[in-house]
Formats: sequence, C-alpha cells, structure tokens
Amino acid sequence: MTEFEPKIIAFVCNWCTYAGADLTGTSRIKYAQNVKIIRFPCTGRIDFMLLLKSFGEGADGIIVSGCHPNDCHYTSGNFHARRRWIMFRGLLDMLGIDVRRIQYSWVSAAEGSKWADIVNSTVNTIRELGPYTEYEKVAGYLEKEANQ
Amino acid sequence: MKIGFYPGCSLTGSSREYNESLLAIAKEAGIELVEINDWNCCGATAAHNLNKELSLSLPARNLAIAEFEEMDELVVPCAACFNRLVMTQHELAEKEELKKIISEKLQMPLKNEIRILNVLQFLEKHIVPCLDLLVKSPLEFDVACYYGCLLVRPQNVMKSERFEDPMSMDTIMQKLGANPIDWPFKTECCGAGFSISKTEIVGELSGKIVRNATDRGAKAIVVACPMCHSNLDMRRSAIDNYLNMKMDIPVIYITQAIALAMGLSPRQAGIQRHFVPVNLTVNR
Amino acid sequence: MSELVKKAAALLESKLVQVVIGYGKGTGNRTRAIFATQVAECENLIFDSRCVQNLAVYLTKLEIKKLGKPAIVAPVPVLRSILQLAVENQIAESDLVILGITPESELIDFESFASIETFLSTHKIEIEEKYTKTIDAIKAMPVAERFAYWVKELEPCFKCYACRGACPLCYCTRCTVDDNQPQWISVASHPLGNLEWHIMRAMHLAGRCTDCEACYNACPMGIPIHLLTKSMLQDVADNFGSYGPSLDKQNTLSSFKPDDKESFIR
Amino acid sequence: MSKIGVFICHCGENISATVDVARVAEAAGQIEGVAFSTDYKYMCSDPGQTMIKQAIKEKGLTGVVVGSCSPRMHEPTFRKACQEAGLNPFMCEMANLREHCSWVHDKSEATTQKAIDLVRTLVEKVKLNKPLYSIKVPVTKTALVIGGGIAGIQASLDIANAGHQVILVERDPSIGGHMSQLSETFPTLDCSQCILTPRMVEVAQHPNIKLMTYAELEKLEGSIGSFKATIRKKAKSIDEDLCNGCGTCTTKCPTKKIPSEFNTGLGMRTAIYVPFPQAVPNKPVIDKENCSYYQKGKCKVCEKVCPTGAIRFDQEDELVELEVGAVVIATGFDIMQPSGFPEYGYGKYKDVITGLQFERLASASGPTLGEIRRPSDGKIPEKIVFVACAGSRDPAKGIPYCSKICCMYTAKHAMLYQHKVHHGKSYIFYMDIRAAGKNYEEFVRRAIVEDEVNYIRGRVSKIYEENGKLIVKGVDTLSSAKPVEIEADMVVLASAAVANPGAEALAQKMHVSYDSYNFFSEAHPKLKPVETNTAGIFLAGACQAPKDIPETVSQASGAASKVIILFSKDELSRDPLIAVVNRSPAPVFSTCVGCFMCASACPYQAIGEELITNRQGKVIKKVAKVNPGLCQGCGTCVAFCRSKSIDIQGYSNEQMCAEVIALLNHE
Repeated sequence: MTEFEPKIIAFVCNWCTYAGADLTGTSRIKYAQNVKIIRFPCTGRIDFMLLLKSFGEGADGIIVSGCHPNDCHYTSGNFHARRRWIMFRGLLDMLGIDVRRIQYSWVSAAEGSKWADIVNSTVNTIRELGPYTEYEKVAGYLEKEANQ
Repeated sequence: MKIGFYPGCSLTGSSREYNESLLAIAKEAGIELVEINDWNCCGATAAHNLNKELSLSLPARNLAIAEFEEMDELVVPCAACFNRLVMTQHELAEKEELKKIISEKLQMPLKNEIRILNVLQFLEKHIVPCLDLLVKSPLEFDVACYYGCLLVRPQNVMKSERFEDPMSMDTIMQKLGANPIDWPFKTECCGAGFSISKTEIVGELSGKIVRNATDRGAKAIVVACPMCHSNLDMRRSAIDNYLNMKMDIPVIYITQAIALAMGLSPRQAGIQRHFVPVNLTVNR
Repeated sequence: MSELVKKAAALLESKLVQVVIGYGKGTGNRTRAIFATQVAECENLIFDSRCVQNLAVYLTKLEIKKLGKPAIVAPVPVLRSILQLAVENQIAESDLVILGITPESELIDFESFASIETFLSTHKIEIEEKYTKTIDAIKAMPVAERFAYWVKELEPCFKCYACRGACPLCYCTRCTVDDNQPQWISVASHPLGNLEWHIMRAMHLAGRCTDCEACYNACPMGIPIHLLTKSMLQDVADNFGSYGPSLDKQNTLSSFKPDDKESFIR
Repeated sequence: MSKIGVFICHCGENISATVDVARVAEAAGQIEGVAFSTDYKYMCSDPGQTMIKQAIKEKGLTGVVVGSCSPRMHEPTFRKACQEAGLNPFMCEMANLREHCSWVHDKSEATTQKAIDLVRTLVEKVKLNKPLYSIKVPVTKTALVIGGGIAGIQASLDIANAGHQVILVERDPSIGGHMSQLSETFPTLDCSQCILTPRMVEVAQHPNIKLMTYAELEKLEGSIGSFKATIRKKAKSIDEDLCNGCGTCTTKCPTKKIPSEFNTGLGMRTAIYVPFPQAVPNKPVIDKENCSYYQKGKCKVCEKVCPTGAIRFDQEDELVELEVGAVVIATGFDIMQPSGFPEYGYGKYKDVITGLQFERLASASGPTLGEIRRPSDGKIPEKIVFVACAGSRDPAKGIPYCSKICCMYTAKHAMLYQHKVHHGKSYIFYMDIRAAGKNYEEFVRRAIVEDEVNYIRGRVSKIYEENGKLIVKGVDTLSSAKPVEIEADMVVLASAAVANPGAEALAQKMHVSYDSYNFFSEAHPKLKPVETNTAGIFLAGACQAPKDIPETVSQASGAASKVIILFSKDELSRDPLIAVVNRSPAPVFSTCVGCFMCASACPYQAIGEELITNRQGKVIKKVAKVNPGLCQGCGTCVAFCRSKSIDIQGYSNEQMCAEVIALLNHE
C-alpha cells in the first residue's frame, strides 16, 4: 500500500524564511519532498485569499512563514501579517475549516535547521490528519461540472 | 494533585533514614506521598551499560505504573534512580518510535508526561513554601552542601544554569537558619563507582571532600544522595586512612536537616542510623 | 415624528440639502427607504421600530450622490456606519446633514463626526446573548461537524449579493468577487463558490463591521451570515481590545502592536 | 502566445545527483507555452549563458525559466544574460532546484517530481510577467560608518581617501576601540597603541571625515543610495569648540573612584574624564551617572577650574539627521562576562582575571605601567595559569563556536609574562592550538620552545582559593592522561568573544539580519562576506564574527571598496518591484475607492493621494498613489486592498495565483 503523500504549499518571505530554507540546503539538512515553496517579498504581501485558493486547489496543508517580530526587512510587514492571521484563523475556525492544517512560523535567515523541523513536523501533522477530503468534496463540484 | 513516591532499593536498605526523614517532613507539611505499587529496580547498576532496551524498560515500567495510578508528579529521592528515570523519560520523549517499542515490551500504555522530581525539586516546590511556619529550632551553624554528580547532570537534560556550582541546596539550608559555606567541592566525585570494588580510591576522593569541608569550618556535610552518603559516612575508615587522621564531621541528608529544624526528634529523623555520630544539638 | 418631518422639510426648503434619505411606508406592514427631494414628499417620512434598514448604504451609491447633498435619518446603527465611513474617508462632515435619532426615538443633532463618536461611546455595540450562545454552540461542535454545518447553511446561497448591496461598508466600485484577473472566487453558486464568497466578505469586514445586521436582514434565504461577522467582532475584542468605529483609532487590520499576542505561530 | 524557454542546470552534480535533470527538462518541454527546454552542466558558466542567449534570439523567447540554484545566488546573472540577448530582464525567473530540492532530498522519483513542479510553477508565473524597467535613484556620496574601532577607522580612511565624505559615529568618548586597550600584538609583538594612534589622529584631521564621538544611531530610513540616518549625540556637558583639552578639570574633579572602562576596572577615573591619554578627540566628557553635581546638585569644581569656561551642565542630547548613501557597520565585539562560569570564581577571586584585563596589566599605559602584578595585593605572580576556551567551543555555555583570537593572544600573554617575570612559571590549558595565519604557528612555537610556556592539553574543571593560592583543577589528556592541580598566584581566562550587547537592537534598527549569537549576517558566507542582505549596508570587523586585527583591517578595506564602487556612479538603478494603483477607463478611472487603509499600513509612508478630475477640473475621485521613490515593494498594501486595486510588480495577484494553481495541480 502506498502511504498518503500530503500536498503542502509554503508561503514564505524572501528575506528570512526563503533565505533560511536556502541555508537548510547549504547545510544539507534533509526534509520531506511534500512541501513546495512560493516566494513572496514579505509576509505582509501574503493575501488570505491565496490560502483559500490553495485549499480550493487541493492543498492538504499550508505553511506560512516569515521574519521574527522586529526582524522584518520592511520593518512591519510581519506585524500586519500577524494581525491578519489572528483574524483569519478565528474565522476559519468558526467555519470549521481545520486550522491545524495551516502552520504559521517565524524562521530567520539563520534558522536552516528550524525550517527543516517546521517542514517535517507539518508533514507529520498533515499525514496524521489525512487528506483534506471534507474540503475536496466541497471543491469537487467544480470537477463534476467540468465533467458534465 | 497526586504525588507519587519511588523509593528505590537504597531507601529500603542502606539509607532507610533518608526514607524515614523524607516521609516525616512530608507528613509535617501535610503532603501525602503515595508509594508506587509494585515498583521495580531503576536499572542504575549495570543495566544501562549492558542492554539498552532493558535499561529503558526498567525505569519506563515504573513511570507507566505511576501514570496508571494517575500520579501527576513522582518524587525520586535517590539521585541515581532519579537520573535513570529522567534520562529514560527524556530519551523516550525524543524518540517516538522507541517509546512505542518499549511500551509494547511492557504491555502497558506510556504517555511519558508525568513530572519527575528529585528531592531538591520536591523540597523547593512543596516543603520550602511552608518552612517559615514549620522551622521551630533553626540550625545555627556552618554546613557544607554536597551535591555530588547525579543531581544536577546531565546539564542538557536538567537544564541547570549552574551545574558546575549549584545553589539550590544552599538556599534551602539558609531557610533552616544554617550558614552554607562557600566551598569548591560541591560536585566533586565521591568515588561511588568504586564504592565496592576499590574502597581506597573512595577513601582518597571522598577524603578530599571531607577534609575541605572540615577545613572551611563546616559542622556538617549535607547530602541528597544515598551513594554520596554511604561514601562520606560509611567509608569513613577508608577516608581516615587516606588522610591518616580521624575526621568526625557528620554527614546528614537534607531531609534530616529539615526534620531537625522542624523540631522532630533525632529518632524521627533517623539520625541514630549513621556510622559517624551526629551530635549537632550542641550548637543550639 | 412630526418634528422629523418639519426638520426635513425645513432643510429642503432652505436648500441646505437637496435630498432627504429616510424611511417611508412600504408594502404591507414593511417600511422602505425613501428619497425626498421635494418639501411635500417629507410628509411620507416615518420612523418607528420597524425601520431597521441601514440607510447609510445610500451615502456611497452613485445614483443617490447624483441627487445632491443629502440629509439622512440616522438611528444608532446608521450613526455607527456613518462614523466608520468617515474613518475610511468615504464621507466628509460637509457632505451631509444628520437627522440623528436616539434609541428613545428623540431627534438629536450632530454638528460633527466627533460628536457622533461621543454619543456612540454611551451606545456601544453589544452582541446579544442569544447570538453569543449560538456562536459558542457552533464553536463547540467537532471541527468536521462544524464545517458540515456551514456548508449546509450556505447551500441555499445563490449569490444574489443582496448582503453586499445592503452593507454600508461594501462600497467598492469593483468587488473582488467580480474580478476575474485572477479569478479569485469561483463564480458559480456551488458550495466552494459560496464558502469562498462568504469567507471573503467576512474577512473584508474584519475590524470594520459595525454589527448592523443589514446583510442578514437582506438575505432572501435567511442565511445566518451575521454570525460570522459577530464572531469576528468577538475575536477583535478578545485579541485587540475594543471594537466599534473611532476617528482617532486605526482600522484593526491596517494597524498593529509590536506585542500583539497569539499562540499559534511557531 | 508566450514562448518560454526552460533551462535546467546540473550544477556539476549538485542537482543532477539527486534530480533526474533530463526528465525535468523533458517534462518542462510538455508544458503549454514552453517553446524550448534543455539541461546543461553549468548554466551560470559562459557557455551556459550563451546557450540561453542563443535560444532567446533563435526561438524568439518571450520568457525564461532557469532551474538551478537559489535566485538569491544567480538571479542577477541570468537576468543580465537575458538583457544582453534583448529580452527584458524581468521576464526571467529562477526555479530553486538546488537549495530547495536537490540538496535537501535524497535521490528519488518524488525529488524529480518536486523539481518538475517547481519549474512548472515558475513557468506559469513567467507567462504573466511583464517587462519592467528599473528605477533610477540618485546616490548621496556620503558614507556613515558606525563604530570607531580599528575596523571603523580603516573603512573611514579608505573611503575618505577615495575622495568621499564620511561620517564616523562612535558610542564612547574616544575612537580606538578594543585595539587601543591591547598591549602588544601578535605575532610581531609591536605595541598596539604605537601603530593605532597615528591612524586615530589621521581620522581626526582628515578633511573628508566628520567624527561624532559619544553618539549612537537612533534611526535608519530609506534605502541604498539615499538613507536618512538619525544620530543621537549624547550630551558631553562641555563646549567642544571652547575646550582646549588642557585636562585641568580631570585632575581637579573630586569624584576619583570610578572604575575605568578603558582599564577594565583595574584602574580608576574621575567623573569628568578622557578615557585614555591618547584619546581622540582629546576632550573630556562628564559621566552624569557619577558626577556629584548631576547626582547631588552641588560641586561644579570643573566649571570653576576650566580656563576657557567650556563646561555646559545644561547641555542636552541632540538628534542629528543625516543623508547618507551607504552604511558600514563596524561595531566590533565584546567578551563574555566570565560570571558565566561560577566554577572559575571570576568576580569571587580578585586574581582570576580576563584576557582583556591582562592586556591592561601588560600595557605600558596600564594601571601597573606594564608590570604584571596581581590585583589583590599587587604582588608579582610566580605561577600563572591561562585558561583558553573559557566559554568558547562549549555548547553547555551556549557558545559552540571558536572565538578564534584566544589561542594567539593567550600564547602572547604567556610570552609577555615570561619576558617580564623571568623566573615565573606559566601554564596554558588548551583544547587545540589554532594558529592558522602568517607567522602564527611559529609564534606559538616560540612561546613553547624559547619562553618555556607549559602547554597542557585539557580543560579546567574548577578554580578555588586555598590558603592564598588559586587551586586550578584540570586534566592533562595528552602526556599523563591524569587530573592535574596547579597552585597558581593568578589565573587568566581567555573568555569567549561575543556580540556587543546592543547588536540585536542595532540590527533591528537597520533591518539587517543577524545570527543566533547576534553577530551580523553576511549576504553570502563565501562570495559576499562584507555585504549584508540589505543593499547599501556593509560589514567590517568583529561585528560579523570574531576576528583578529589583520583580518578586521582587510575586511574593513573590503567594505570600504564596496562603498567606493557604489559611489563611483551618480545614480543607481533599483529593481522596479514596487506597488502601483490600477487605472481603468472612465467613468471608473481606477477601482480604488480611496479608503487609504493601504496608506496607514505602509511602513514607508509611500502612499499618498491623487485627485482625479474631469475636463472641467472638477474633482471626481480621490485615489491612492504610490511614490515609486519611497516604495520598497513589501506588498503589505496589496494584501490589504479589498478591491484589489493596488498590485505589486513582479509579485502581482495574477502571478501569485498562477503559481499556487500550478504548484498544486500536477499528475
């Protein structure tokens, strides 16, 4: 039997987490292939609509990561992001969208190993939660229509 | 909250006074210590050098029982037992897989979440807060607090800030009115590893400790580990041989010190069980 | 409410305003918004407990703007919306005359937005217990069940956008749901489209919503979308302190505190 | 219809070892809109770049995706290549197949599949890329150098000598830094002051250098070429123009018992003081915390005795705003407070001192005028023990790294001791002897052979006092493999070099990244050792990592040359990855409704208002407008905009959406 391989998309900022993930590479620290990174200038740029899209397009999990508080390359993008995530998370929770499927983190350019940890632990969490069938069912209507 | 109690072999044998004094002061403070039902060896002797799985299974079983008996905390007075139990908990917490294996071996579920306390941590948390009320006859003399090796190590597990120069025992002794001296041998080796096989080495290592404490004016050495105690107290002849002079400084468990300060009778504190006679009352 | 009529008429008379936005008799026992441009039309102005529609929504509508400077009949919910619109630079004090009405149905004048804020500070938004109870009940459900519940609740939505049309704060010239570059939201009114639409609507109101329930009242299918905005109001209160419009306070989401607390970021 | 070219790099074997590059290229070829795809051993090499250029010309490519290393490494390289082939550089994107794929995964189907997904994602992005044109910003040809140690001094002189203006800011009353505290320097044993002082004077007299001592950076705004720095000039309580540095005040000041920072507490200073005789500027400051006038409200002796009436008790801190084009950080290091190891009894025993304190003892200008005397009783130590790696290379103390300078200065200390106390015995406990450097190994040899310093390989477990002696308990792991005990008269701890206490705060003020030990991070560990991740801000000296003097000086010159290169142009071009508010046909003009939430969220106050008027000049609409000069392109505004009316070039909503969809829709 083949184990469930979660699809996980990572939204990261260019200055801290993307660089941190680069460091994971230069340090040759291994992690799971399931996570694929999309690069943003700053966590402040990350639109909640894109997270929504990700689930709609079949993501089982999402990682959102940027600079630690006070370390933002643009001084305060991550502070704005944090507020947005606090509100967004509350709303999703109210709607019964499983917030455990979105992992938020601060990973600095120096935290190559932390990035590997975040990735692996998230992959494990999502493995345990299994595929996001509830959401896929809902999104499934699209295919049905397409097929008709 | 339910506080469990793991005596281990020493407290039922060579260091019964440790056991007695601990239970006595707990009683004074109105704290119930529930002994783990059907506990087994902690594996402190040779197991951990010979068989990895056994060395984890032995302590793990005790932890599993404690969990089964719904204990929130587990007090382990013997430093060696404590070390084994804590190390096991640490290692199993790190390695999920290993935990599964062990728990299957034991055929018992193992959450591995119970909070393990050594005697100092227990005293700090549960006894110290009520000392102000309970201390009836302060111990107004100089003491040398001797920690030995196992109470504060390994540093990465114990997360102890001052693992080379611990202070926790000193602060407790201060609360008892005593004056803990500043001395360099707090964590020196007492030779426990050789306490049976090469007593002359014990004589030398423990000798230096006893000597230094005496030279710096301590009236008693305070310990929290059965091995330390037996080496400094029971092996006194070997010590005297090494130093070729008679050392009469007594060695007491911190729990005994507290018991005395609480005004309990020397007998309740198990003082009479020592090799080196303890007559500290003279200073009061 | 004869004073209201008198006052309105006087305003039109004196050409201080060109239109009075207020409530009038509707079909059956219902009331509707009326736009009096003639002194005579002021006779139709009424105000009573049935007048729940949030008239502030018209302040930003082009058709109404064309009619000229308005006076607006403004019970508390409308006042809140007016203040929020002011915070968001959508109206200036000189743009309108406010015919304020207290909860005791007394007429009240406001010479400035600031004075509205002072008045509202004694009429704070309060989420009724029946709502907090329902919200708590929903949040108590297991996550999958909760999701199923909402999918079912949103099922009847056929994207008529009445909620959007009724909301005084949905004044965008182009709503993101109508943007197809990229196609942010699946257009069709299938479960995913509905879910996405209502999440977006709620998020866009995060920290702005004044809890007037216009969206819910407007929904032809009676979908309890106001529960979403209400629960977000609670989140605002829990995480960032007070809610409700304020001239000197930044919008919750376009401001921050370096020590904002959260428990989920690793 | 887009024609995308995909170029997959093997990076030698760095990528091809775990990723089936041929298959990635093949799969990329299948993607709709891809006109050409291939793989090659080294895409960044000349032939590799030529390959890209040719494909652009021959196939008329409208976009390029290079699947290779991190864009943080080679994005400029490939964009330049595209430009040379006549393609707008911003039509080129990179898929990170090395750092984010081949290096972090084992060879497997999944790894190759991930590589394909990453490439597809970028292809879909490139399809939506638009030609962009870089923004020109004028260069303010003034450099700000923070820190007046040898690093800052060297950098300032180099930049100034190239003919550019320099502002040198120093926190302390005098420049000179740690180097001015040192006695002799290894491996030549020439006196530190003698080689440093001339440089300090040169700085003071240089026409192009503006020196600000007793001052700190308060705020840094703007970006490369045009920063705005706010400097806090702490009140010195003297009028520098009137003061002629006669020194009467410092001799007359009644508060004399303040431990001198310069003498690491081994000497005393007055409340109005000049840190050391050769200080630059050689003018005193009043230390308010210790001045009895400021504390008790009476005294004013200095004012009475000052011949030029230069004392200003009412002086206040002053904030100065400066326009600068580049910044060099040269804030240096600090030493670990040895209170970190109670087992060594530093602070408890007077005669356990740090290496820096020993420098002061050995220095001719020091409290003992160069004689090695123990602090407790002024006796000359007969037996002295040096503990190398006191804190360094010790994860238990939170410092796993090597402080690099200790091996050498400890050898020097022992040598100096032997030279001054001929009959004395010196011991050094060490882990390894790291003497990599020109003439370094020879130097250590000399210490061992000629000066008969006893090197003991092993660590010290404990130091304690017993009848007047310091008992040093350690172990000899080399010759005897036995515990050793030495009865010493004095112990010197080579305590670890750590980042300055203020480093983290400073980094945050300037938005440069720093490592977990609060040392500033270079942009690339090998190829960009003096740059930071923030363009226009450079690093010099020990603020980046522990360094000795020669290394510090060369890095400082390196940083200086980077600044000079930057200043060699009158304007520089910045990536146009900035936000723009959309425009649409009348009557809408723009979908922006002017709620200005974006403006309140913008970290750079880059968003203003624009009034849209009709032909009669009547205002129809007020919308947001981005000032391209100020916008740094974080995109925070974009995520805020409910009507999606503001978007960011290069990371547009369409592009990001396309990436999400492409990334998630494989098989």
